[in-house]
Amino acid sequence: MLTAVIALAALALLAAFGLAIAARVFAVPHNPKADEIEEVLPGANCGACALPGCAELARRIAEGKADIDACPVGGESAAHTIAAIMGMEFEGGAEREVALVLCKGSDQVAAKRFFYNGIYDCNSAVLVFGGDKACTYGCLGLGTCAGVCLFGAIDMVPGGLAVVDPEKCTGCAQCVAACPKGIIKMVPASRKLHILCSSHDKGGVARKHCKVACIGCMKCVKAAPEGAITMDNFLAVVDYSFEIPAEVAAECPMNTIIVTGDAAGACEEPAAAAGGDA
Amino acid sequence: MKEIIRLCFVLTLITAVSAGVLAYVNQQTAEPIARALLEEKMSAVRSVLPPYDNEPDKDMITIMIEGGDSIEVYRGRKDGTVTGAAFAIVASDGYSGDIEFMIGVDGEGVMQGLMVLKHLETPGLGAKIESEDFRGQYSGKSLENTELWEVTRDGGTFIPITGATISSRAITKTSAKGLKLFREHKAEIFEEGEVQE
Amino acid sequence: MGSGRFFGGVHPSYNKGLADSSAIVEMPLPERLVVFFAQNLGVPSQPVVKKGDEVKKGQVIAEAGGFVSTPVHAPTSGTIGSIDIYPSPVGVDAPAAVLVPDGKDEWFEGCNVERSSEGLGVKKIKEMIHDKGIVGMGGATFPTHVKLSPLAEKKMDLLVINGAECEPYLTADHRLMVEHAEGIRDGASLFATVIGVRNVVVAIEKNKPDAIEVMCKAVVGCQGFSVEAMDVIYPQGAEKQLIYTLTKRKVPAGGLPMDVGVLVQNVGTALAAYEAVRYNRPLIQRVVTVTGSGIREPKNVLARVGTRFEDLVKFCGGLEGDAAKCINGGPMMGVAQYSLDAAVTKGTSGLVILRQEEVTQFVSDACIRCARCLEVCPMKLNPSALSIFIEKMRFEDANEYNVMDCIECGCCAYVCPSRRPMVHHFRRAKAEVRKLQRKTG
Amino acid sequence: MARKDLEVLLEDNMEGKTPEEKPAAEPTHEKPAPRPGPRPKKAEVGPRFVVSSSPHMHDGRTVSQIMRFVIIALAPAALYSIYIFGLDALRVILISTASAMIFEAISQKIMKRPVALRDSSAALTGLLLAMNLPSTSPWWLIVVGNFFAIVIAKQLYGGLGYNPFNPALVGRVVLLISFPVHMTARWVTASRFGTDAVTTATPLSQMKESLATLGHIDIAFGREEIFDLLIGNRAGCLGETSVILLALGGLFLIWKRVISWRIPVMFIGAVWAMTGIFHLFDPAHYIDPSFHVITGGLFIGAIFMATDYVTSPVTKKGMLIFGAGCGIITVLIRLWGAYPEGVSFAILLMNAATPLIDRYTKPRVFGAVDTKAAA
Amino acid sequence: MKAWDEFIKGFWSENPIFRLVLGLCPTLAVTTSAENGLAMGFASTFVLVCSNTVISSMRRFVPKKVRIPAYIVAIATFVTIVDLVMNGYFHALHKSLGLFIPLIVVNCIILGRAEAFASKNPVWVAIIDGFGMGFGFTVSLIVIGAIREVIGNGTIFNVSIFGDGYLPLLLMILPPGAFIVLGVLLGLMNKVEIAMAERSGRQPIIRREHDCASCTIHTKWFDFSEKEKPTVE
Amino acid sequence: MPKLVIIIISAVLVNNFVLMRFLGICPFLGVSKRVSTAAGMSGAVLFVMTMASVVTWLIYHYVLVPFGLTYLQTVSFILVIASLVQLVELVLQKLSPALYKALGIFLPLITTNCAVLGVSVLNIQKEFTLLEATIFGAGAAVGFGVAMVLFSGLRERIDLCDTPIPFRGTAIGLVTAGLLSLAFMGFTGLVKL
Ligand SMILES: Cc1cc2nc3c(=O)[nH]c(=O)nc-3n(C[C@H](O)[C@H](O)[C@H](O)COP(=O)(O)O)c2cc1C
Ligand SMILES: Cc1cc2nc3c(=O)[nH]c(=O)nc-3n(C[C@H](O)[C@H](O)[C@H](O)COP(=O)(O)O)c2cc1C
Ligand SMILES: Cc1cc2nc3c(=O)[nH]c(=O)nc-3n(C[C@H](O)[C@H](O)[C@H](O)COP(=O)(O)O)c2cc1C
Ligand SMILES: Cc1cc2nc3c(=O)[nH]c(=O)nc-3n(C[C@H](O)[C@H](O)[C@H](O)CO)c2cc1C
Ligand code: SF4
Ligand code: SF4
Ligand code: SF4
Ligand code: SF4
Ligand code: FES
Repeated sequence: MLTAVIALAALALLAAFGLAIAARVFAVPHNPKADEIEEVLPGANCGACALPGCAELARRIAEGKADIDACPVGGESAAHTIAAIMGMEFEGGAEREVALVLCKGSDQVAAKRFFYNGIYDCNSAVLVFGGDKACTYGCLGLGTCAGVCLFGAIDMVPGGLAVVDPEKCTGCAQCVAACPKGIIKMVPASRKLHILCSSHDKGGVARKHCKVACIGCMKCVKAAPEGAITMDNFLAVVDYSFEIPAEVAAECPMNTIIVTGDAAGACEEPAAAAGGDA
Repeated sequence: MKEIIRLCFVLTLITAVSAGVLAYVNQQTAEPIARALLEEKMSAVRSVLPPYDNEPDKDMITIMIEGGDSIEVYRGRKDGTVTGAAFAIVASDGYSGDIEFMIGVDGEGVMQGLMVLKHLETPGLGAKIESEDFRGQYSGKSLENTELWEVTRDGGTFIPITGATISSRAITKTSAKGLKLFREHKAEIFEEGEVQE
Repeated sequence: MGSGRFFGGVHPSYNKGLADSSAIVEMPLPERLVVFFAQNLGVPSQPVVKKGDEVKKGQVIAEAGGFVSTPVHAPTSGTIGSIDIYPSPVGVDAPAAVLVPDGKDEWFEGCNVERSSEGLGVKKIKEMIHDKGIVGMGGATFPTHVKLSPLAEKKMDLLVINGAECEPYLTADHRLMVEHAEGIRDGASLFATVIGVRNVVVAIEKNKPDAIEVMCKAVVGCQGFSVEAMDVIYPQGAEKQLIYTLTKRKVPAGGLPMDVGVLVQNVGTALAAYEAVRYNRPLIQRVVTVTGSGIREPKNVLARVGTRFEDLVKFCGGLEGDAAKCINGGPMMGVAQYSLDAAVTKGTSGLVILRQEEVTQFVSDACIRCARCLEVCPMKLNPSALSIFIEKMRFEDANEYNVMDCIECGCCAYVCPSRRPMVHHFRRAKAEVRKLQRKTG
Repeated sequence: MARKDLEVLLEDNMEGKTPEEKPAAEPTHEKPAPRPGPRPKKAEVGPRFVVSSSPHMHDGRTVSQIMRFVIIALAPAALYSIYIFGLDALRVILISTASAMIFEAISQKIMKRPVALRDSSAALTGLLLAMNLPSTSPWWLIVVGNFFAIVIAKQLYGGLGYNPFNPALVGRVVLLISFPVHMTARWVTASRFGTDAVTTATPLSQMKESLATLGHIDIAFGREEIFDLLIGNRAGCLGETSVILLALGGLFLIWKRVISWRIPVMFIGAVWAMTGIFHLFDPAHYIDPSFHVITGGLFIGAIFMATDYVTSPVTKKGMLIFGAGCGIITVLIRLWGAYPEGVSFAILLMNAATPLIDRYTKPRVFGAVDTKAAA
Repeated sequence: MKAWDEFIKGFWSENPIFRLVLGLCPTLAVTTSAENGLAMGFASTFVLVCSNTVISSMRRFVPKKVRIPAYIVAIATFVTIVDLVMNGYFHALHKSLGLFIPLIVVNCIILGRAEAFASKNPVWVAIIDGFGMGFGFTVSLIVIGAIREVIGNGTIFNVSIFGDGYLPLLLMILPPGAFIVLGVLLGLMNKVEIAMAERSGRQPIIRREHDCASCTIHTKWFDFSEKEKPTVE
Repeated sequence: MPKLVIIIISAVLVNNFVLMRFLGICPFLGVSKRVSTAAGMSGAVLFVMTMASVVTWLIYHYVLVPFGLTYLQTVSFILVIASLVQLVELVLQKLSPALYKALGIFLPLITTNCAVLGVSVLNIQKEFTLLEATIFGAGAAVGFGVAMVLFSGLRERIDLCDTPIPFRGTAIGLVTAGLLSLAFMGFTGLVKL
């Protein structure tokens, strides 16, 4: 019993002490901040920051080579703590933004100009005449954006149209970069009224290509508060810094404007009423 | 430095406690383990010996064989006279490795039983040497009453396991060797010594 | 020389019989012409006309936009009806001038005047080639004057006149050689003078014996000229492969023919250059092979630049049956069109119309790793691995596997039993890799 | 927008039409890319032309055509096996092919993918597995083998083109390991239509057996024996007996450019060379190399199984390495391993090395700058 | 209720094998029969509960920097106890589990729970967690062992179930069978999880990668780095 | 055959640590996503396993046996191995930054995987001499490396496959390991050990 205790304790002592000495002797300069930051990071080594591991990111942040909010998993709370360690301010906390596909033209309403036979991917499809849609601005519906969204926030509706689910969307903007048509925009999550069209074609042409295209009739511009909706080359564009009443949607003769979320119910009735009046 | 000493101390303490606990447990289990190990062997011994009324585990002699190796032989007695012996032999020409098994022999050199102790044969094939069907064939066979200690394939009497002739052959041949060994040392086994206390 | 073989390649069914014996016919002026402003590879030309302008035949309607650019000329005299976006036959929608001919077909002053090409300086010749809008007519439409200005440190020693015309169906170059051998020869000697080489090889595939014969006759007595008959294999006409066949020199990956001292020009380019210098005629018309089973009367048509495919088709008897695919260029490298509104450009060597039953559908089934594509790829790439990488958006890997060296010849897709859209993948990947490279500088 | 809005939006667009398929509720974003649809039969309005990237021609060869070629090449040997093993052989072939196709169809149904029996690859796998079984195989054994071949080794990876291991061989090896008695101990020699068949061991296990019991090789290997071996007059699996017909099938495939000569030639060559060397040095323990070449499953393995596109390298140099590797491992197992035959294991092991081989034998692009010269 | 939740999570939502994908070595090695699975499960549960108890009660006294070696020593002690006791009293089982008893020390589940849970929670919660995890582990081992034993040996808990006519699929009790069975089971569990997630409208939680983040062993053992030292740039 | 050769063949092919004995599954599955990392890991494992074999053998035969403390095997082995690996890491980091870069990130990962402890215990169980133990440790590590590199090649390929969604990742990885193990079954009986 005694031998056991002595032997094992000696072994442990030797190991611990030896290592402690070795750690001194072979000490390599360390950035204490890096260690502190590493504590804060989730330690999942998931690679979301595109670095080999949490330790590496910690080192970079400590050296000022990476942003304090570079870890998407740790999110804001981690960024705040890291900011404290680094003695910096973390602004963050801006209004949450979500992606929105500015097109409403699924195959049921939008015309095609040819039979596309090729890779099922939007970025590939644009290589041949910019895609098979008659409207050259519209969504190709091959789901490249849905493919890059890590959060499954984009649904492809039947008839080929991408739709973002704002509840699942984390605002990472991967889809914005992926869409070859450039029709995905980041919009404040709180805004409910959207004009789902990107076509700068003149009214007649746009109407020919798509039954729900913006024809640039200006009705919504007039109905909305001054400057909230503007005309950009035959396309009505929402300025999201404005709050726009849901009734404006009913003005659109092409049914291009939609109202989402809680406000949807509110919009339905006035719309019906307006229709009745006219 | 102070910090380091503290850490080392904590760790040493924990290890010491651990060592103490283990030493205690070891003390407590040493005997059951020894018993279990012995029991493992003895159950084989018992199953291959002819009827006996002694405690074979206490009646063991060691015989020397050529090459300087020794074999432990357990003796079964009835009313004080040796009726048979059990000993372990190793077949080195098994299919995937050595096969260690225990055989029991009576005074006439007739095999009373065979028990496989350790082997590495293929499951489902060679591993069937453990089966009663196969082992049973050897009971009652002796060098005298059996012409050829070979498997049927080689003209003998023992039916090999299908697809595992090699394992069967190894057992058969080594058993014969064991019986020969027994014959050579019969005198030693049966005559020498009384019950060892 | 000549009987050598490059690695890989395929033997598609050539179907050249549809048009190879029909002489070039000039097409009457259509009701309107659609002239694209961007007609060369490189920097697009800048329009200098506006709606309503009156132009003369050969008048500049778009100026060169930079060094790697050429002017575009009015193909006939008439009025600019409008300027709008049209489907350009190269696969994008692009701005074009609609020219309504006045029927007089009047030359702009100074054009179409014969003069001696003797004693013109190298600089002057190059200038004229540039001014007359000469671009490569072998398909790439690369400005010829640029190719004629090799870097000083590259020692040029051979001019190859590319008469391979390895694409199935097409016979435009073939007919041009049979009917205009002398012009081609004279154009070639112009090029030779400019880059200062003595040796000129006219390389023709063996399946055009009449062209070889005529060409041989034409070069008799010309110092340094020879005609080379080459094995019939696609893509014999691709310049790297052509140079290898003729000289066993390997153009370095990512390099240009001038890196091995060779200049390759198409036969049509030679003829056009000759006419530009000798007659001061800009490049406003070209031979287009209108063929395919979807065309009633396949023909080799001399058409003005700007002739709409609709009019070409009409001129050739209209569409036959169930025409389902319309290709600008040959079926191996050509660009499928979605509408006959597209119009002839300087690079339109053919218009091939295929019927429904001939159209192969790409289906993107899994690669079964049959290795046929590796066997035929003339660039010795691994198209199988490439396409799989690209399918999974692994563009860096594709780059590592040299996707940028793909010449888009289509051999791999031609043989792929899984009907994978290989070239489409590679074009996608090239775009992405360029994007990546731009990002990383 | 929330689900509700999405539905509203859709209704807008549908104008009362009901969608044919519901919005796909995929659990994750990883969805298999749908195929671009073929051109509709007749379009009254709208587009007229098909637009795709070049090229617009194709040599017409299809996957199913290739698979059919292999089946045709295998047919003589299969028919001959019926001739020598009788209706039992036919039974094995039918059960195997059918169960392979059924497993393929079922798993594709379960995975909600188009059922692609038409590409014949499942039928070929079933047939090849049958050729690798003894004629005495009970039906359940065949079905189990095909389950592992098709479901585990092929469909779990996504089906044709993705499996890293040769399915038929996975099936065979699973059976070999699980039912050694059935797979190695119940041979029937060849006879005309299975009449007067006797049970014996295969030549290779006879060789091993004689080595094990006598300590040296004691097998007659004269002209008569060679002839017997060549015409398949011996015990063995359905497909490994008729060496000549297999070789003819191989020539047919090479002629039709379905397979290249590289793998089979290197495979058989490596076996011959390696056993030859051993035979030269120690003929008492190592039998004549020709014996090794014409016995066992070497021919069917080298010609039909090592050449499986999906699981072998695509590069030329890779094929040479692959073939040689298969040969070396085969000999290793045959001479010293537990199993009498090593072809299946050798091919599976080289299958495992295939990704690495492909990676390190990447062809040098035409005109690649010689790095040494450049440096 | 909380206790029950802590206990039952090891069964499904945090099942160490199927959901956390931990401790695969023993899982693959010992599941040749249901009985072995059961024994290994019990042994691991014992160690898990004991080590959780001890570690949770020591959590205040052990300096952070030597916690890992301290934990490991504690775990190794219990493992040795199990080893000795099993050897003495369940000799046959000890023989068939062989090498893998001492290797419980490095089973990621044990140290993982020590690090992630016991060192942060009060003793009683840690004990329940130990039981829960051990229970989940044991059940999973029994399931895998049973499948392999039934198909590969025709028996379950050594009781023959198909009778003599059945020819076992030996593969299942051989090494390749272990990998294949576990892989297929894992895939099927993922399928179930996806289906369940779909029904309740949440994102399925699937651990696709078995990476070292799921195992805490790799953290530095003795942490003697001198953090006070100034940085040298 | 000399025993050392038998030990090597047995450790590398016949009784491959990962594929036949199920030791070291964690790094086998965790660090096999890329061939390059797998190769780096294999190098680190070779280093650690050889070293651990030697050191634990010495501890066992010169400390535990003389004092009759063999029951402390597990505790002492794990302490010693862990300290050793960390020591090596420290030394490497200081003395050979290049080697540290190549192996460094892998060293802590294998400190205590069961392959390392397993090889130490097996060395004792099989009653190897010091030389045999060293060879066995190295051979087992080479076997681990072979399996690992082959597997990483396969995984790179499987990553490009159209595997059914629930099977992606670890599940199909395990099935692949199973098939690889199936192929390795061919080596059974090559040597008897
Ligand atoms: C994987 C495998 C494992 C085998 N295992 C054994 C075995 O454990 N014992 C044995 O005697 N034969 C075994 N054999 C069979 C031998 O190789 C040999 O074929 C057999 O012993 C010949 O006997 P038979 O005449 O009964 O078929 C095994 C064969 C294989 C392929
Ligand atoms: C696959 C492929 C095939 C080609 N085939 C021909 C051809 O048949 N005839 C031809 O003149 N140019 C062909 N080219 C273009 C030549 O490579 C080269 O660009 C051209 O001959 C240069 O002449 P240009 O600038 O006068 O057009 C081909 C190019 C590629 C990539
Ligand atoms: C590339 C190219 C190809 C030409 N091909 C022909 C042709 O095939 N037939 C033809 O008559 N003219 C062709 N021409 C134009 C002739 O060289 C010449 O300009 C035309 O025949 C008119 O000449 P003429 O009216 O003076 O007889 C071509 C010009 C170019 C630039
Ligand atoms: C030349 C050739 C050989 C083949 N050999 C096999 C084979 O050995 N085993 C098999 O299952 N399938 C074989 N196939 C069919 C097919 O490739 C196989 O089912 C795929 O591996 C499944 O993805 C072969 C196909 C070809 C073209
Ligand atoms: S939004 Fe863009 S990326 Fe998404 S399907 Fe439409 S075109 Fe494609
Ligand atoms: S990719 Fe990012 S921004 Fe786009 S929908 Fe998905 S989560 Fe939202
Ligand atoms: S298209 Fe590119 S990859 Fe395909 S064969 Fe031609 S050069 Fe090779
Ligand atoms: S030809 Fe097609 S199927 Fe064959 S290897 Fe190439 S890409 Fe794959
Ligand atoms: S449990 Fe064996 S390495 Fe992790």
